[in-house]
Amino acid sequence: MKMITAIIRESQLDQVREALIAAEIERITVTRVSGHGQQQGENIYRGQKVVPNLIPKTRLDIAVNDEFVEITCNTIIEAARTNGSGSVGDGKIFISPLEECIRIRTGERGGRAI
Amino acid sequence: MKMITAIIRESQLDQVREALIAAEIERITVTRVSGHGQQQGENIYRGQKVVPNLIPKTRLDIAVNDEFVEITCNTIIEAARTNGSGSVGDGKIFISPLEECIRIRTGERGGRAI
Amino acid sequence: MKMITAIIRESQLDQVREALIAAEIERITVTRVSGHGQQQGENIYRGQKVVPNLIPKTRLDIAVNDEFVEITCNTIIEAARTNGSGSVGDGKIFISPLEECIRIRTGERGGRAI
Amino acid sequence: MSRVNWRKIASLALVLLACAPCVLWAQDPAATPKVDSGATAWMLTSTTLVLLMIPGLAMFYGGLVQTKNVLGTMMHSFVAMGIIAVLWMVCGYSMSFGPNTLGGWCGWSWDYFLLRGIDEKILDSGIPEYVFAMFQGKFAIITPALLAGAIAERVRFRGYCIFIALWALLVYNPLCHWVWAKDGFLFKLGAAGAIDFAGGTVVHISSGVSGLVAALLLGARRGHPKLAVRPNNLVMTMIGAGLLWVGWFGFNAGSAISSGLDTARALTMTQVAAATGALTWVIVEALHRGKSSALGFASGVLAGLVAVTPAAGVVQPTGALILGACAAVICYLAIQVKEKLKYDDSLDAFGVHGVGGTVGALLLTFFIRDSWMVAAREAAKGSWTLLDQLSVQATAVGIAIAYAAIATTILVLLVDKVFGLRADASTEMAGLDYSIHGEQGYGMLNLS
Amino acid sequence: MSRVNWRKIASLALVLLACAPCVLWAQDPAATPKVDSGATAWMLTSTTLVLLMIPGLAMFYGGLVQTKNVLGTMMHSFVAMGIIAVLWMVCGYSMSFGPNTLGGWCGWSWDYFLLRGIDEKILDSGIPEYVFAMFQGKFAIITPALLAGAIAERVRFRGYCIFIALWALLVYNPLCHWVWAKDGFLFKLGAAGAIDFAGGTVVHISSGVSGLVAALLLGARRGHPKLAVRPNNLVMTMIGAGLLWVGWFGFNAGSAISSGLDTARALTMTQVAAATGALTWVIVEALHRGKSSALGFASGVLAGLVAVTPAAGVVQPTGALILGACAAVICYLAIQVKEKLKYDDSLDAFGVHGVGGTVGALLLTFFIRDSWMVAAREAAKGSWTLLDQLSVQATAVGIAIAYAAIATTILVLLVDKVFGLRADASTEMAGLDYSIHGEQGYGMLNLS
Amino acid sequence: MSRVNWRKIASLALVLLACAPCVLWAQDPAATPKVDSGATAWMLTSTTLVLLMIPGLAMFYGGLVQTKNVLGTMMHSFVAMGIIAVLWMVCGYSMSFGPNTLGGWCGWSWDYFLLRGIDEKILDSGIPEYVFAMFQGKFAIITPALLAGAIAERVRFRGYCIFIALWALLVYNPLCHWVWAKDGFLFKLGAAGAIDFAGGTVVHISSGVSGLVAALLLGARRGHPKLAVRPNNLVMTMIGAGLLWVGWFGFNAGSAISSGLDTARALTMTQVAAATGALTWVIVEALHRGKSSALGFASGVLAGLVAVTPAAGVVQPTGALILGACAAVICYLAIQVKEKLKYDDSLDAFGVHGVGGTVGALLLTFFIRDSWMVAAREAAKGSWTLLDQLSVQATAVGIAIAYAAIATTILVLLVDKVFGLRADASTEMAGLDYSIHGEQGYGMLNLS
Ligand SMILES: Nc1ncnc2c1ncn2[C@@H]1O[C@H](COP(=O)(O)OP(=O)(O)O)[C@@H](O)[C@H]1O
Ligand SMILES: Nc1ncnc2c1ncn2[C@@H]1O[C@H](COP(=O)(O)OP(=O)(O)O)[C@@H](O)[C@H]1O
Ligand SMILES: Nc1ncnc2c1ncn2[C@@H]1O[C@H](COP(=O)(O)OP(=O)(O)O)[C@@H](O)[C@H]1O
Repeated sequence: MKMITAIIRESQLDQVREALIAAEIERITVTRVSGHGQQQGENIYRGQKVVPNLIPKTRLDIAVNDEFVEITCNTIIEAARTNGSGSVGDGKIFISPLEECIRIRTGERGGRAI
Repeated sequence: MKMITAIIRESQLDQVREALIAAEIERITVTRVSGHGQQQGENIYRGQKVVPNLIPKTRLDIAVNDEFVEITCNTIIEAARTNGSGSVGDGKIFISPLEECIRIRTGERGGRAI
Repeated sequence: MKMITAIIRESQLDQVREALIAAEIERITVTRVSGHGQQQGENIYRGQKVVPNLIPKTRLDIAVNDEFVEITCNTIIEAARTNGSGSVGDGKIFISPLEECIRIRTGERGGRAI
Repeated sequence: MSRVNWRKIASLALVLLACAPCVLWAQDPAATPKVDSGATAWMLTSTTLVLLMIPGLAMFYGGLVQTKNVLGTMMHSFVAMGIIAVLWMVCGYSMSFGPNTLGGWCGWSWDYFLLRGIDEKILDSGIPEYVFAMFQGKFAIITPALLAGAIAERVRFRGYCIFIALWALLVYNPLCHWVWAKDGFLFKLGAAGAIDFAGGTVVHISSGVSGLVAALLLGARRGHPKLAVRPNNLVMTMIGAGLLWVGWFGFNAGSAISSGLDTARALTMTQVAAATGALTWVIVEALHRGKSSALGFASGVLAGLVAVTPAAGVVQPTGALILGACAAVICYLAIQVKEKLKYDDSLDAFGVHGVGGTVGALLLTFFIRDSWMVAAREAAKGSWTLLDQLSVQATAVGIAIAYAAIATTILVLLVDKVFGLRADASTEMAGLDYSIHGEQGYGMLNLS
Repeated sequence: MSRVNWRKIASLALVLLACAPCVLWAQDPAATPKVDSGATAWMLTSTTLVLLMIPGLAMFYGGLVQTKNVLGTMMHSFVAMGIIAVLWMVCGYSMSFGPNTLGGWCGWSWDYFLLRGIDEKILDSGIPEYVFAMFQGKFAIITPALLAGAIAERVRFRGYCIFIALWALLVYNPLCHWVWAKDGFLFKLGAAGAIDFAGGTVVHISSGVSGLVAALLLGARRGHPKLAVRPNNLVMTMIGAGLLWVGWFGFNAGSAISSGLDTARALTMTQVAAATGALTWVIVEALHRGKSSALGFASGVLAGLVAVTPAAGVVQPTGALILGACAAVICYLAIQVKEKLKYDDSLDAFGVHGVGGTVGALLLTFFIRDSWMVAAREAAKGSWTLLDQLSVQATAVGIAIAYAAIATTILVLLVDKVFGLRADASTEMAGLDYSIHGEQGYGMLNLS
Repeated sequence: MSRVNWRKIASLALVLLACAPCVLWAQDPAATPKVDSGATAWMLTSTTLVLLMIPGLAMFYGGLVQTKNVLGTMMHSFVAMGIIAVLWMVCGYSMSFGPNTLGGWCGWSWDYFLLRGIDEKILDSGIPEYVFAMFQGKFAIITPALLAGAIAERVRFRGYCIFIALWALLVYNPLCHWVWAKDGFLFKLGAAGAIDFAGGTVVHISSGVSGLVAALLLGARRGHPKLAVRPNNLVMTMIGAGLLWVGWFGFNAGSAISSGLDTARALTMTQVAAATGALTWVIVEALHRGKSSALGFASGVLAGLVAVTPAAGVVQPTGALILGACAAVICYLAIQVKEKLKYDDSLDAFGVHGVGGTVGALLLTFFIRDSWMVAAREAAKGSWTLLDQLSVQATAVGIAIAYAAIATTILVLLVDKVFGLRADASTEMAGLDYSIHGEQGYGMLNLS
């Protein structure tokens, strides 16, 4: 089991969600985060251009069984890319090991609980 | 050391916190998240039933030493279950490996720092 | 590759960010969280002292290549400590394994994508 | 001179004073009317209260949209305060309240152009014309702002600005002239004119219908209906509804252009209808869904207020009560129907204002104060039944709907073609706040 | 006729006009009074301002509860605008200001039923009765809304609606009749009646005491006291306090039912007491805790406003200053005591309104304007000392407390038994917003 | 007596009444003026509206700072309502409007001390002096609150309280006396005095300049300029701007101290200038940056309002239009320049109020109503050109700037040295809300 954590643009959330659902990956947890990378945001404040220190982003956490890792990542990559070829700020995907997953309701464990 | 990440209902937070404290697991970090799984939420909007795309949830992150994993999980499971037997939307627990833990104040590392 | 997760005081965020940038660790994701540990917060409510159940904290997530782990941790520790020697509530750093990192824009994987 | 005489004279003075304007008018039209400081005070207050409705509306609408569109949506209300207020001062007042021109399509008077000629003018009602002009100007501001609710979350700012400017000139001003100008043809329709005390047709029907048309022409939002309903701040929406209620007292009671019995009546009917509307909606929702929502309460308030707007001057408390209740029920049904029809009236501008305004304008006929009907009969020199008046009301409503629908169709197509009104997909996804205004509504949500 | 005479007559007219109502009254009770457009304007404004207090209160209370209860708490204020406003129009005004019935327990007049009989009525003060009825109606609305603060975060909506409806009918209306109706027995108590200018007993003591009783009967919130204090939006609470201050000018100055010297006095005392109360609280908190909180400032404002409410008509600036300061200190202490007693008056409705109202109603005695005491002495045909008046005040306060406490006890038990007033554990845990209204207050908080 | 006579007399009474104050004055100064209930009603309303500006300002400023400073920043506005209101009642009114003392540096009258001597007083304008005192008091409150914007996010609460108290006593009261007291030397400057209808110099220039000075002396915020701009709630800022606009109607139209033509004029010019200012800013920003921000709209509103404040009584609509537009452009430029100069006027108190006030005070000269100039010429017994008046305006502005700058320098240094005004680094990092007030503005943001 893996935990797939993706940091994407807020604007792509709906699109990514739809793509994932289409790929039958329904279960997900999302968090409002801010981030900094290569992208430079830009706001207007009384006629001045202001470069925010951190840019609003959305974090997705998806626990999947190993066989679903690739499809999940590819789906996210496709749906999260902007301007077709992708543009700075589209974000990252982090994959980390997941040792156990428990469904609170039933107490089921492991792959079945995902 | 493990990192225990639980996604529970917002309504259960107080109860889970109390249970954990009773089990002497005091240290915790919680985050406001939204999620989607099998549960279907339902809001009223001008007389219409609206099924939200994502449902507000609470995320708990608890770093524990290996011997505490079981008790922590069981405590959460018990306290997070609703309607006794548990109901759809009660949430999940994810357990992932934790390689190091550092207490910023003292610089202590490993189990003692948890 | 490691995922470094630090829970620090909200008040230290700017300082930590500046220190990290000085150490050329620019990429980061931050989240608004609440936590409980040894620290006791204290608010005033109509003349009463109120001890909040959970204290506002800031979570940093930084994915780094192994060689950067130490410098990142040390930088955070130094910048996140308060009152010089550090005081209760300064927070924790958690280091967990990271198996893969993908840059959505380019599809690059592994260390280069971090 | 004996004490007796003194008293007689004095109390006569009182009598005359109380009804100064009319009396003076009756006596000698020549004399310039004197300022009635009380009436002026209330009209100044009313003007202020109607101004308060703009932030109120911005809050009400702003809270109902997605987080990423909150500022953009509020700006739809606010920018109207800028654009329309200036237009009104330049030519709007003249087009609305000047004497008939272009065969009565609108009015015009160079005295009113740039408000140049009214610096000294006092109206017969004893208030300076400036106040009347400003009070009316607020109505011109709020109408397009109401309309905006129907096309929220999917229009470009520049296009929107141009659209409401044109809409104010070509739709609002003429309608306003027809209904409220002394020589407007709807004002003179039938025995005593079509009844539109404070803007049922001019404000609510026109904005509601135009909103619906615009919504249909511009098409639905991305993800409608599945992802459409994600209110970012119902708390703010409730506060906005509260401010709207407060401001509506100026809107309706101010429309009496006086500070006396008529004013008191208008305020009372407004209060009764708003409360009944809210209560009714809460009950209907509870029966229908088992839960009463806060937004439902707010929607009921608006339904009641909208419906009593044309009626506040002629109905009595019981009438207002029934009007408020009916409006709430009918608007509630209208919104349920919308679900079926699947068109995207984002914030139910039509469902509440279009429908509620129509309900009020027609239904009021059955609760008209007798004294009014008597006067109407006299004016009609003979019989004047409720049905006669109903047909007058229906005519006015019909004309308002038809005109607003047609004119808006042309304007929307034109503006969208020439300047671009509909926001493109990427703008919509990124949200109006960031992509159009370069801002974020709630900075507090994200650490920075 | 010589210039001289003219001038004499004219200025006489002025004199008469200035004090038209009384004079007319003195002269011939028969004559229907003329409308005083100025007084009417201010009363219309005051009515609007008191209406503004409802959203203000909703914000003040709404910001103090947990995030999950914000809409539910605001609805406690808003729904009162629906329920009580309708009840008031139907029978509340009649029960409150009609002539004595049931041996003076309340009033009644079929003319007031459904406000049928006042369509033409002008009061001696020169304002249409409609305005007076609406102005008073706002007081009836806000009182149960204030009460709600004591039982916030733990009542069911339906039960609450039924409770406040009954409470308004059986507690507020009678009390209002006793204190403010011409033939109310507290109005006639002693030489010149119990002094309650704008509602110290009727509004604040009654709501505060009833709130305390209800809180005790319904029991504390889950997790009280440990988890009780989690204000979701103190920013909104501050704004609400600001709107309350603003609205209170209508509340107090409007209670002069005129637009003249008395009105000016009431407004001034209100301003002075509010400011002093706020400043005092800030200082006290700084001395006691080393920090002055924003909520403390807001609470001081309320304490001052509440205390001056019964007094605004009779005290002078220095009196208002002292009143405000004392109220802040005593309310502050009362709330500290509450900590000890461990009862759960969620938002300190009793601590601020019950206590503050009592402080004001009693303390005002020592700062009464001499002219008032002189008049009282005349009325009493002989001596009338401060102590005499103090005992009158104490009697009124005592009766209000006793009646409110007993009646509320019965109502709470009844409603809770029959309809269910206290929310069950799961509802409380899930929060009122979601489980009762099917909504979320701040959608922006969660991505969706 | 024949009907004819009666009518003559009566209508004469009307005439006299309409212009009661002046007439009375002309006739016999001895007679105590009668209350004009209409004028009183509007002045009561205006007082309330200006009070509304304080929460409005708190929202406007509060939304622009970092999340951790929102309550602290709002408290800067609110606490002024406590401190200054009390000071004003104690001695402020006396220092401002009492007869010259200390060679005209300020005024003083023991009658005004604690407002003891005006309990019965009616002004010639027919309003009770209490109302005038309270209305003026609101100006004294808002001025330091405006100033606070320049030093937001970096001052200690206690020091701030002491500072504004001293500033009100030593800067505001004298300035107010010079400009508005009958015997103030700026009031009498030139032919008909320096024109400052509602506070261009007294309120806006004084607060703007003092703010700039304080900002320079206290130094910039941590992380300025890089991390300085992180508005936590632009939504609230927009609502605040809306309330400020609403309140400004009381601020300007109330300054006519009447309810008639002058009042109507002031309100109209205010509306026109605000709208034009907003529209201009939106356009300028669009041209300059390709995007129009919501904050830009709000800033334009303020620029227009500030500029028309001194002018509302003397200019006509077209003048107001130009004034509003120029103010927006110049303030916009001023803020761009600030970027270069790198000083930290946190919320542009100087950029908007200092600059806008100056623009208004000088520019108004070119749009003065002819009637005013005619009167001035008569007063000057001979010629009085625009340039003459311009020099008078310039003198007044110069004096206000110089005095405010010098006095504020002394006060800031003094207070910072003695009580500590600048917050230390750790306080600034932790945020004012938590470290100074022990609170969190938006509890909803964090689960607890
Ligand atoms: N090494 C990292 N650790 C944590 N978060 C990161 C890291 N790199 C990128 N992110 C997150 O991804 C977001 C997008 O990254 P950015 O560099 O701006 O775009 P791109 O990856 O396309 O160059 C950042 O705002 C940040 O939140
Ligand atoms: N595979 C998953 N990855 C990430 N989050 C998940 C996953 N499965 C469930 N969740 C989280 O747990 C919450 C509850 O899950 P849900 O399926 O609704 O309840 P249950 O587990 O009882 O069927 C979801 O809203 C989501 O936030
Ligand atoms: N074992 C843990 N698991 C998760 N979060 C923790 C843990 N220990 C500490 N934290 C987080 O770190 C924050 C600071 O910890 P605290 O114990 O208060 O300070 P210190 O580590 O200096 O004693 C807590 O508020 C909590 O958010």
